Amino acid sequence: MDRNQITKWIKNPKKMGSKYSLWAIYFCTGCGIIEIPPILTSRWDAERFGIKPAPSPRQANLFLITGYVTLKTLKAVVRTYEQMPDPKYTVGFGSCPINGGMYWDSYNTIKKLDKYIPIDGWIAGCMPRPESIFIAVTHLWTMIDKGIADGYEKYKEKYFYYRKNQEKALGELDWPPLHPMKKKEEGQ
Amino acid sequence: MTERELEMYFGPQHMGMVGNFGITLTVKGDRILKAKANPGYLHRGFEKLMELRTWTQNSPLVCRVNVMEPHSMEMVYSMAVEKLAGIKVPMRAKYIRTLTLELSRLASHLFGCWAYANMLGFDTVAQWAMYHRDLILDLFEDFTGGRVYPIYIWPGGVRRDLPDGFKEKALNVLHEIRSKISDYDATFFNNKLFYDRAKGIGKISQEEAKNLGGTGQILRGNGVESDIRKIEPYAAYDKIDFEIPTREGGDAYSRVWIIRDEMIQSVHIAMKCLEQMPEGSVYNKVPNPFKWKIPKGETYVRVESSRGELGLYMVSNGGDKPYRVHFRTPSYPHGLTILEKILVGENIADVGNIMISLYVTPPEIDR
Amino acid sequence: MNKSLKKKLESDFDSSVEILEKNGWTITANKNQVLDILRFLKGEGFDYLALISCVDWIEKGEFELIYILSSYLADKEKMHLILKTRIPRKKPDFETTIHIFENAEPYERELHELFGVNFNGHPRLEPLFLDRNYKTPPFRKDFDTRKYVEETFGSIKSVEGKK
Amino acid sequence: MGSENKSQKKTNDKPSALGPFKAIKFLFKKPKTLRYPFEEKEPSPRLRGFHLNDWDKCTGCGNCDDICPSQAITMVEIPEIKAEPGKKNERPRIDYGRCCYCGLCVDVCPTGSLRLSKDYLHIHFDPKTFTSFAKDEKSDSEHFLPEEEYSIFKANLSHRKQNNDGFVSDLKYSLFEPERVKMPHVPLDERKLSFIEEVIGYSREEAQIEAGRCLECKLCEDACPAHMKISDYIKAIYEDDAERSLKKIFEDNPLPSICGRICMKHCEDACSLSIRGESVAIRWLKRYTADQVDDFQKALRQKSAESTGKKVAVIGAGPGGLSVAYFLTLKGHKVVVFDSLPGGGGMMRMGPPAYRLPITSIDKDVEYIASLDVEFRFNTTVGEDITFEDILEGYDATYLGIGATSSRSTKVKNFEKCMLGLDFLRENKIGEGVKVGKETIVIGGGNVAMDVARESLRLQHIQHPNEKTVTKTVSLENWNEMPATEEEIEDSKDEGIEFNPAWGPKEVVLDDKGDVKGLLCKKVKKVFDDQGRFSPEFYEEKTTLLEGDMIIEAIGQGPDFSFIPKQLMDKLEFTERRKVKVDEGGQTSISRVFAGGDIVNLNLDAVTAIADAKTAAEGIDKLLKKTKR
Repeated sequence: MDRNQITKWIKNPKKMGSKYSLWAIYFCTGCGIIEIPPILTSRWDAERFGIKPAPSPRQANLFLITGYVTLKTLKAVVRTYEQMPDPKYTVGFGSCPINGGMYWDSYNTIKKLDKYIPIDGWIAGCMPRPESIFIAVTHLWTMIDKGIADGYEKYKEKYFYYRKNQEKALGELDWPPLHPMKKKEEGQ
Repeated sequence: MTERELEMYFGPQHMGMVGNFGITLTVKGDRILKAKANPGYLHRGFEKLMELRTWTQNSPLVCRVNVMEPHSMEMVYSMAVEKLAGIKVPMRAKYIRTLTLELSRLASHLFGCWAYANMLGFDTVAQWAMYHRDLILDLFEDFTGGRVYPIYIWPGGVRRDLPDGFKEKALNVLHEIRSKISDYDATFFNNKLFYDRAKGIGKISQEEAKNLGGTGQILRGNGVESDIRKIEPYAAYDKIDFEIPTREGGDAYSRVWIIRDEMIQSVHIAMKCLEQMPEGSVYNKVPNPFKWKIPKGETYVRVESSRGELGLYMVSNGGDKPYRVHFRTPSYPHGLTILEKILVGENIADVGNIMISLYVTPPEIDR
Repeated sequence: MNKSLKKKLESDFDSSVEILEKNGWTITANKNQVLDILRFLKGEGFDYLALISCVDWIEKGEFELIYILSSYLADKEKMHLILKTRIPRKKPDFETTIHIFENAEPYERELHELFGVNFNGHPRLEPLFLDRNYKTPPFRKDFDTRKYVEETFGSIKSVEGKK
Repeated sequence: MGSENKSQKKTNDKPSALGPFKAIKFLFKKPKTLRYPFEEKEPSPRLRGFHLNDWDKCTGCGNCDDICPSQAITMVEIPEIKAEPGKKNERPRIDYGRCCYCGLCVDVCPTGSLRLSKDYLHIHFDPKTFTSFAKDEKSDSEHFLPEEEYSIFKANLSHRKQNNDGFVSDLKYSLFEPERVKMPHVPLDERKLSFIEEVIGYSREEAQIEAGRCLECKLCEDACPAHMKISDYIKAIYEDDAERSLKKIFEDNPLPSICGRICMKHCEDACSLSIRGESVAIRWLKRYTADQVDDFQKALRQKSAESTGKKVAVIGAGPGGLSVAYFLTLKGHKVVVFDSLPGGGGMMRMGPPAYRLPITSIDKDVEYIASLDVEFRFNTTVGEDITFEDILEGYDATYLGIGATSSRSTKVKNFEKCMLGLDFLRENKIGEGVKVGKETIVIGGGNVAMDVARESLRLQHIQHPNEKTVTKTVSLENWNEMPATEEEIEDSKDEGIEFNPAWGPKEVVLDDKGDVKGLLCKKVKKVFDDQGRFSPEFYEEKTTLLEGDMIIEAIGQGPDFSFIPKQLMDKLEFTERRKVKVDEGGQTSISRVFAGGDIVNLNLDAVTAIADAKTAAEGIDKLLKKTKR
């Protein structure tokens, strides 16, 4: 462990602790899920990067949203995202969450995922390959160091707009808001 | 302490659930009294989207219906279009289609082994299955260009010919998988724990299976030798002889054993395909994609996918886009009627076990 | 054997049978004869209902219900019959066929949800796939999905701009 | 389905608890894990990754934009690229938030410039970076790095590997049909002896298959001088609706039978299919529509609008004159057409020989225009039977569609012994025919020279059936500089015409009885100067003698303004290339006098004349609506 690694650990143990052991929540949201088992098992072995499937959102801090997100899944995705402890990172997987992908004209899938929950990284590909997930994880490490991967803080800060968008897409939500619903102006 | 009736969500986010699918169980203690399937998490309205795209634009869309096995979806779409438009397919393309379908059946069965072994805790077998499946995906990447989504079988034949040097590569992979089956037997299929865990679970009688529209492993698990590849041979299945494995039992144990036997048959068929592959062209050109109009008509074609009978009812109104498309996917009856009936009386721990032995994949149900 | 079946079908019920190809028949029948035909065919050995579908002929203002039957018996398993009947689009009501084919239950639920065809006598007609109700059921031809997408998702603003 | 299984041997279940321990043997084997960043799986040769597009080969036709099922490709204007016929300045931009990597765009790309690479790594926190112009290392070197500078960790859309082609287009599997439907021709030996029409024309099925090849990218419509709605009328042929197709043609071009046979087909040179295969046979399809509909009147049901009381005179019934008449009569103006020939068509009537453009097809178009109550006054030469001033007085506007009818002469020694090309063609077509010698020499390298040579070959076979006859052509230009279309040159070579390229005529040699014995020629050094202007230079001393008993000069034609009186002629302004100067409405410097066709443009062909006629007709209509008479 060279010098700056140790200083990093001392300065911010919480972030450094979670950085090298990103547990991915085991939730098959879309068609991309078929590329997750290969990376978890022996051929590609994501455990070399510290990625392990976590059974429940309470134990995960990486949320791989794989493929398109339908309206019903969006409800589950938002609830799962809100149940995950901070610091949590989300990665949009494939073309569909970026701008609608192949189902750009389907009435039941949402087009741009970052309108509803903050996304730290996007991976291109219609079914991105396993290698691109590993490169995404290395990018995530540097983003965590530099503090760019602050999706969960953005979520807390702009929760009012995220909540408004979720209600606009899903109608009346039956779970209470996670953070206080305050607009910037009212705050002052 | 009297046991109260509880309603429990075996919801979309659950370690025991493969795919995005919810079951609400009313449970008394550990016994399931009533199960209600809750699909729709992966509904993209495929048939609506296909009505807005021309015949050629649909082939990239159609293989995304079911992610576990895109090849049989493409096959059934190509067969329907070829039947409506009267297109002939060259013999070599038929052999390549059979080879692709068998490789995809093998990959899908290996995925089934991973899911099933993972469900029952046999992680070593899961690791092997995924590794062997990945070898097949490398083969797919070589000759179709896409690892998971091939977009390879399309109306008129196949999109590119096999690259040279592919035959030896494929035979090596097939030989390796064939030789490993004995290891799978030793550690998993003939394992006492698996026998206790799966014997008698998810039992369904032959009449019940027939009443509820079951096809594929469920029928073959009850000793009925039903396989579309033998009933209505398509591609080059009539030129290759193979057996259809069946077992008595009718429970999870026999269904998983059928998956194992079918893997051996698939390897055998794939090898035969590679040897008997004739020379020649692989693609009869279809008309110009912007102007191609298929005469008015309707058709129902069916294919034996790894899960059962995959059918496609297609209506063309003489236009350049399909007028109505409806996929008859095997997981639809398995996941909705049969699953709800079998779960009654089982205990909660076996819900995942039964669901995967029925080989239910949610994207096929919601389309 | 097939010839007699065809003659019987056309004589007993005023339905027209058209042989599409060797083992694919399309039977167009009157809408209130369908249940009897289904019972008759089940009796004849066609005990496997593959699919219930619905085609929306919007120009003629009709829904066309499609019942695709096949068989588990060795001799009849090669054949599949497509039974077609027309119901008006304005008031799309029809009888449920659950008492004849038990596995018709999810198909009818789906057609109810995506086309708006209500099957009287169906025990559980609540939604199957969609989690909201649409003014016009989405699979009908007059539901323009691209316009719907533009209205609902286009109007939702992205969050970066806001502070 | 099927009774009890027969052949399946009873596998007795013998589950054992000790079996799994056999798996210990894998403990001593090497792990199968691919340690990714250090060991790399070499991607397969056909992997479908991000796009590569060769911007020089790409014509911007937009086929990839139309075929994309998820509308991921948009065509974007690139100002630095110069648009020319057959090449737009738009290039595809790919949105990887939509793309499904299916490769349909690669299979439909006519030029094969678009292909998919083996790069697939692009990870970023800002979704806007997921759109990129498909370029390749030739057109964008700073995004494509050589092997040593490329690193996996920095790989993204602007940090890619060089020559990394993956999924490449292949003509055998392309979504378009590169080969053209074979057009049935009259066999070669029969063709040499007669004047029947050489190109037989498509049958219904052949026309539909050929029309089915059009990808509707509309590059041809920009290249066509008259901007005809080509993809629409081809689509109508594909849908077997000849009348709708005819209506679409008549919106811009009232002479389909003529243009269907002799047009210079700029559209087919611009067709995007012509780059890797043969272009769509647009001219032959237009001819198919014209031949398919016998009665234009019944098909088009056009009537001239109610009369506006204005009268317009058209001098010359060539393609330009006929079109002005057609467009103006539809607007209700009374049109009178003057022509010195006995029938309509002008240059078309006397120029192209019968095997290329039979008289019947010309008359079919002319009769239709006459049926829209346009008055034709044939055999009346302006300047003799009626003076130019009477026309200016009697009519509200006049249109000069006189074309270039007087052919130039080489003016070499005893040039008066030679015959002029246009006179030769006119005599054969509508006159009583010309006595041809056994060895004729044709001077010139353009289309008219080719027509003259091939016509003289046929006459030789007819007039001297079993003697040895030969036709030779002499042209200043070398093989590749010849102005004739290479289709004409090919046909002439097949029919046995001897070519002597790069030789200039020096002197006509006569024998003692004063008849033509041959042509003394000198070697050509250069034909065009560096600005591309015609100023030939010769090696005076290197000469050769071509025997021949008849010489025909076909080196070009010029306009004949003799009928215009002196004081008007001075008011008429000319451009520095000796062409009439017209404003954008087609009006010359003399008020109420319009002009178009060969006397105004540089490229002399029918469809340019028709295009000018359309602009002139609008100009005249605007002028006449303004002046209340």
